[in-house]
Amino acid sequence: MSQGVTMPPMRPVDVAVRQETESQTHETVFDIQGLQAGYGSNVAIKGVDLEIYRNVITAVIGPSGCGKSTFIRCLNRMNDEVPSFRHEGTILYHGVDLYGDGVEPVEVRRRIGMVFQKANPFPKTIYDNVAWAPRVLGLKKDLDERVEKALQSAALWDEVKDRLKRSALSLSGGQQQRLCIARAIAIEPEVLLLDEPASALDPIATQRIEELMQSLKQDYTIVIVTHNMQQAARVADRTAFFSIDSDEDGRYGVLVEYDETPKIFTAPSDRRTEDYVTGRFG
Amino acid sequence: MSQGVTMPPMRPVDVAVRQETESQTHETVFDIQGLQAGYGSNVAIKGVDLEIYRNVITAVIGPSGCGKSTFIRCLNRMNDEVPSFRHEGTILYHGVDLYGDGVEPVEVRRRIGMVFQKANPFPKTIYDNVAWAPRVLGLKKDLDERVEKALQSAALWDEVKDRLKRSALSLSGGQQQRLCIARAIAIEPEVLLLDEPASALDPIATQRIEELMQSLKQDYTIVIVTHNMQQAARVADRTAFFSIDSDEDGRYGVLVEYDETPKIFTAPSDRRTEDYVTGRFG
Amino acid sequence: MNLQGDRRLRRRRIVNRLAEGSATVAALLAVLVLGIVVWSIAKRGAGELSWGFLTKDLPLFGQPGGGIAPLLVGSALLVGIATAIALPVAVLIAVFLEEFASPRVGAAIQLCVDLLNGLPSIIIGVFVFGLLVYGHPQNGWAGSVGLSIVMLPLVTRATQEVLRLVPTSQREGALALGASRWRTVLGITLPSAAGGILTGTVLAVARAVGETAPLLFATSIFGRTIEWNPGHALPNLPVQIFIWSESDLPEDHARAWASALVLLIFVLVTSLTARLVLARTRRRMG
Amino acid sequence: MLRSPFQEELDQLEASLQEEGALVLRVLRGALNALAQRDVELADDVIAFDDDVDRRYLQIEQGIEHLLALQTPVAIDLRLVLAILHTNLHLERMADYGVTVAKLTKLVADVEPDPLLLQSLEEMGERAEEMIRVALDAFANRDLEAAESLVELDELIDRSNRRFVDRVVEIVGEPGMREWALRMVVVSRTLERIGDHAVDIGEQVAYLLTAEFREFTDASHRG
Amino acid sequence: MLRSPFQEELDQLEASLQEEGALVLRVLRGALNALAQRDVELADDVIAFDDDVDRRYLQIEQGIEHLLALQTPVAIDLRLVLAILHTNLHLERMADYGVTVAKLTKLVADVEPDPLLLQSLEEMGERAEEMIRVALDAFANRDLEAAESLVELDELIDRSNRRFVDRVVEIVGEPGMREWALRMVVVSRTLERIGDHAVDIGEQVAYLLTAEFREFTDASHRG
Amino acid sequence: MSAVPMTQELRGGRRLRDRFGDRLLLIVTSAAGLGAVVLIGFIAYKVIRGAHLALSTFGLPFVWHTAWDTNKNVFGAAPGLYGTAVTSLIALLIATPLALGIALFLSELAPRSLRLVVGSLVETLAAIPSVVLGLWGILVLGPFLADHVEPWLHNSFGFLPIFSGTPQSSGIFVAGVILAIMVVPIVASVCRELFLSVPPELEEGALALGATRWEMVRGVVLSSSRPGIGAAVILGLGRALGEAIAVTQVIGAGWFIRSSLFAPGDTLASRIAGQYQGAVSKLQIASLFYLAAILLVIGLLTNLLAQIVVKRFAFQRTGGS
Ligand SMILES: Nc1ncnc2c1ncn2[C@@H]1O[C@H](COP(=O)(O)OP(=O)(O)OP(=O)(O)O)[C@@H](O)[C@H]1O
Ligand SMILES: Nc1ncnc2c1ncn2[C@@H]1O[C@H](COP(=O)(O)OP(=O)(O)OP(=O)(O)O)[C@@H](O)[C@H]1O
Ligand SMILES: [Mg+2]
Ligand SMILES: [Mg+2]
Ligand SMILES: O=P([O-])([O-])[O-]
Repeated sequence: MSQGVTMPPMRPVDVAVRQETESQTHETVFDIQGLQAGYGSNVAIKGVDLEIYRNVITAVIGPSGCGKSTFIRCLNRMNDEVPSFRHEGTILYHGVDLYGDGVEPVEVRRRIGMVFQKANPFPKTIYDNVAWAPRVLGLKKDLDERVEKALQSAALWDEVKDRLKRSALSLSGGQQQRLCIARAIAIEPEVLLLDEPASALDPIATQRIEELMQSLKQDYTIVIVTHNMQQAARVADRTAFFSIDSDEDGRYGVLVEYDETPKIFTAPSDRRTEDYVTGRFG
Repeated sequence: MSQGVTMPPMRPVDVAVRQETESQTHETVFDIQGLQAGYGSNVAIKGVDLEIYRNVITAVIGPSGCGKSTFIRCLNRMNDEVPSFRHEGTILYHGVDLYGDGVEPVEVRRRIGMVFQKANPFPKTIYDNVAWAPRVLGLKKDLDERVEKALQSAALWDEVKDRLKRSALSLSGGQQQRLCIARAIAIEPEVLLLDEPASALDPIATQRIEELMQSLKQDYTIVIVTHNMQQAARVADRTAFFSIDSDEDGRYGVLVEYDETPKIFTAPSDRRTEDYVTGRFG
Repeated sequence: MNLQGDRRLRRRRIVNRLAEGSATVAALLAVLVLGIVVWSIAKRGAGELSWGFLTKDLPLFGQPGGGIAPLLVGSALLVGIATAIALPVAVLIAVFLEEFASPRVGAAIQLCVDLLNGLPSIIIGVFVFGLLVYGHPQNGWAGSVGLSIVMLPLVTRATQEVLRLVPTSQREGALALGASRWRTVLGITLPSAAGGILTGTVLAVARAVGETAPLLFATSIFGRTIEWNPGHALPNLPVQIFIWSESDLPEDHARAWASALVLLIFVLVTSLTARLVLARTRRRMG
Repeated sequence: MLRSPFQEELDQLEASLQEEGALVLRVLRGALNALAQRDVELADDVIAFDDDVDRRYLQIEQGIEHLLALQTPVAIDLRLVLAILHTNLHLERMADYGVTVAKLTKLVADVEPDPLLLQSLEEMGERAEEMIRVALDAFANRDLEAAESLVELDELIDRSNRRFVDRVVEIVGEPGMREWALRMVVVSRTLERIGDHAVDIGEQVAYLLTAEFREFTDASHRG
Repeated sequence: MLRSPFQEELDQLEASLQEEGALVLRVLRGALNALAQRDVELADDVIAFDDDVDRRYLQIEQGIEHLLALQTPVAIDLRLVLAILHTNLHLERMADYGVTVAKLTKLVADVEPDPLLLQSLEEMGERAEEMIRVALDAFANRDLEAAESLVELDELIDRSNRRFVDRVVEIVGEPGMREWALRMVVVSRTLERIGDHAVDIGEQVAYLLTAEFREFTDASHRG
Repeated sequence: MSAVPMTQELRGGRRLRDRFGDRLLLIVTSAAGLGAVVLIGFIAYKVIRGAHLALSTFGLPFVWHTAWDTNKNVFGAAPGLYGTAVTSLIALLIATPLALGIALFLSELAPRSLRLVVGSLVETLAAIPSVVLGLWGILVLGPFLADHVEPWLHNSFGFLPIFSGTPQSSGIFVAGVILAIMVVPIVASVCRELFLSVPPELEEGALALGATRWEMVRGVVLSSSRPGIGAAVILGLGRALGEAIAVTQVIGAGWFIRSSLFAPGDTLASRIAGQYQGAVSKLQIASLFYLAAILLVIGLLTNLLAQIVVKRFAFQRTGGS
């Protein structure tokens, strides 16, 4: 009977906010249980339990020295390079124990790429920087294409395509960092670990790296350590907050809270997280 | 006739927002006119006109390479140390031309202290770090008191008073930076120039430096260069935004906008400022 | 506002001037000494130099004329062999120290390398004598071994220095790409260091070619003709200059000056260019 | 240049706001039709439909909270966020007014209305709709002039409202009409308030564009 | 530990909000007294006084804008800023309602009021005042229970309002009272709205404390 | 991009080559490293072994005996030790202030363009072969000193025993000056590196406090590199102690202890070098080995000392506290 206007069942309102990562729909990439790690007799992190999901950007934040770098470097066994490094607990990578018998750190690192705080291009040409690892790993087929694709994924191709034979050191800081990302991508890893990738860059270069991360998220699982809380807020889907605790083992980092980023920055469950993100500390 | 309630003239509502610096009530410390500076034949900044006020925190922001450091280092003639440095225009410091005849850079620097991006404590004891400059300058009377006062002003006294004879290098990064501030304060300068004083520090140390700046504002005129826009927003009363321009002289920095900080961050007048602070660039 | 400073500041400025002046004078003095040395050698040696001097055999004792061709050949052989021995070993030691050694072991080996570096070369001479000459005739091999001991720590240190200039971050970068250790060392670290190793070697050669003491007991009694066989004592420039300088004969002095000039030119040219190249490399690598 | 995720979120939020505006218009039209036709069923639909508006409202609120917590907007971006926040509130309020009208409609559904008064309510309703549209368009187009024009439109509604009350005073004597008339006074005032809220949206547009907040007219000295 | 400048600004802002609340209470009391005593002068005072509230409102708004632009609050701080923002809006609206009452008072100042109705308006007014106080205290004390109790208080006002309208329907026949009665319907509704706004403030308190926004009751299904 | 990983592959397989390569490289390089240790030990062993005969004949008193008589077959090291000590001392006294001045000039004062040139020239001074410098010393420097400098010293300070005696163109004093010339560039270049390694931030920090350049140098550069300067001087000392050829050429050879610096003499090294052809008896050769052994011990000790100083220095710089 109502004429003029009818009220059709409304279509579900599509949400205007960041699409929440529904972790249940995302495969678990790393399953970390009871991780304790340290150097010599010092404990750097203790009792860390964490799952990292596929195609999700996970940020790790926390005060200096809380073991963020130690943690992320456990994930691709970079810490094996430190002679005094010790660890306990398990890190399952797609169900396989990363530190299990017979697991080759070299292979682990190929699958789990890493980018460091300070851009570290090799003193070679731009092309060779990207092509070196594929060559070493025997991925020599269609090398040019591979290089181009990696540079394109790293949003660097347009800027360097005319000077691939120039030294990588002639690039600006931000470009160098993107080159390092391209280099990591070129061997098709599954995960990208970034340890403060933008902390040495100015805001413009930082923004480009952040945009790049967003676009890489389609294909990679990304873990980023950052000092800059706003950066974590801007780019990450999930955020892990580490803090420093102490007992008879000395001072060490613990995982305080791990949740969707919006949750961490609007309504963290733990008081310490709240104190940290709001800037009230000890 | 109205009974029950009367409506007395309301007392002026005291403003709940940051007290705006009323520049007209603040004395001008630096009066910079037509400043152009560069290295060799390269121009780094051009046509900068600016007044810096007393007991006000002035922030300088802008993209990398826009000449922020060059600018701030003109203010205490630190650039004299760079052989290829050239400049034009005048910088009046309390009415005296800083680059005028007979002006001693050494004297200028005593009056205008500077703190750098990387904490640079001398490899001496904590005490000697602070006492060194007073000794050199012949301010040997009541040296202990002077050192204590400087450390106190730099909010470091409580943390180091029991280990004044320990090496300054044993301090943490944030403490070292505060020590450098104490060192600068110990010779009672009139102005403090800070070139990205917190960019190498973690959030907690950064916050302490920012709090320190707030308390130093009572006694000093502070100019801070920062990459971190939010830092400028948090601490500065006035903000100068430099941007990069280019013409036949090459690429150089120009002063785009200079205003109260809230103005810069809520309603900048210049489109370039708005694009920069909101993160839309190039 | 007085920015011109007070009396005190004026005094401080005078002290400053004085100190700066003395340092400058010291530097000038060093340059002056070098100039005098080079100039006096050039002045006295240039007259004797000729094509014949470079190509003839050594003079008969007490006779005029003659040349230094055997010395040039012998020195070249000695240094060439020494380089062939020292270079690979030195690079390997440096790689071990910089890439593999644990801090303890590294410190011990580093100490040995430093001690070798500080070892008086006469001791090396005595050692080589005791090891390879005593009871045998003098021979070129022994001389080369002596020189190689001189060169070893030099090349090692130079190599270490450039290896250190290769940032850890680059090794980490390579490892993080899934490259193995040896790939990283051969593919990233050593190539970056190659230039530096080369210049370091050249510097070591320049040093070795003038070394006298290690040769003194090993290859100082030689004939006056060109000798190609390192099994025999090899004529060489430094020992011959030493002998001539101890002589009382003016013509021997003249020969000594001329030979010294030849040696000096070689040493200065090689070491100066190597140093310039090295300075450039260093600046480039940060 | 690529739009950053932040820009996209902001755009989405604004689009969502416009959609909310469309929903509000539907609520209001529904309420007005129900009133004119004494259609209780439609009135119920309107009341139920408001839940959708509320949901949208909450989503926008939450979107704003996330944006503020995660993206630290400043300058024009911050003003946009704040303008969206306020507009969102106003729109939600308008929808509530639509519900109020629908509820009042239900209360007097069995009374034969006064056709003249009804006519003037319909006119006020149309004016209110017009104002909502103008306000939303002014927002979308960043049109300061359009936003400022809302003040005049509001004048018209205010005047209608005053006339309406005068007319009601005349007819309220008729016993059959008493309750109807009293309810309609509230409806009229409600429509007038919708106009006020539209003006407030206009003020937000002006704030967004000029960075200065000023009330177009002093609300407390209005109607 | 030292309070950071940011914390201080936030505290100041909250204090300012409480002061605004006190001002609103004064406006409301003034309006109710003017109504009861038909005191046109007092009504004018109330109307003028609203400007002070508006100024305070604008200052808080601006303070919030600065805080958001300069201090990037997150988590509890952000919620506090947003709660202040919303509460500020509600308080300003309440003051406007006070003005509305004052204006209506002036329109019917020459009519002898119905004492019973007047009495019940006074009661509603007191309830509204009570609710404002509860809401402000709940905010100040971060008292979730008190905030939730506002729903029940609001029920009472709503009921009074309904009864009031029924009563008005009865007396509106008297010609002398017609206009007065019509105006008073609006006053009653206005007081009821003040209650609603107090509930909304309570919701903000709950949001601040629980980090979850939920409406205590669905506004559109209210009164 | 690759799908879910095949867990097998994480466990290597095709990486045999990598593992073998890593092993091989490690073995080869560590063997070389070990070689350095063995070499030092072997040198010490060989030298002491060679001195065996003299050791058993003379024992420790060899060190303070002064004779060197090939006919009677009695040998002692004292004059050589004395000569070594005095020539080295003279060298350091002259060289240290000069070297510091040069290093400061090169690292702090000279304009950038001049730094490279002057720096290279100073290092070139170090590159001059000692035999060439010795030649110059005996034929140019010696006569010059004997004609101009020594008479002046004698006339002004002749009341001091060390400046008594007649000026000569070869002798301890000339040897000391030649050694100084050899040591200056070494100490200067180590000190320059040291000064350059003082972070520019520190220097800027001092200047920003209103210090003059010299105050900055004294307060920051010199003070923070003091132990390093010590180590550099010790390194120079090591060079002076062990230098054989140039000293042999200019010292004039004389196995005795004279108070005058103008007198000829010998150092340990110059005696070894000087006797390279004339050694007649096994005992004489063994005695020369004995001298070498003493020199080796002194050399090792100074080097070790320098190492220790440097260690402490590094510790202080990084602020271990
Ligand atoms: N290679 C190492 N050897 C010994 N200790 C180490 C090493 N690396 C880190 N540590 C110690 O482990 C702890 C954690 O360090 P880590 O670098 O992981 O912290 P972080 O959170 O990354 O700090 P930052 O934010 O400063 O990078 C610190 O106490 C640090 O001193
Ligand atoms: N000592 C110098 N010699 C030559 N050019 C210089 C020197 N210092 C700076 N420049 C040049 O001057 C310009 C401005 O540099 P400046 O360091 O002042 O910029 P900035 O804004 O401080 O940058 P950043 O944010 O990276 O610190 C740049 O192009 C830079 O390359
Ligand atoms: Mg780290
Ligand atoms: Mg800078
Ligand atoms: O519901 P209001 O906006 O009129 O208070």
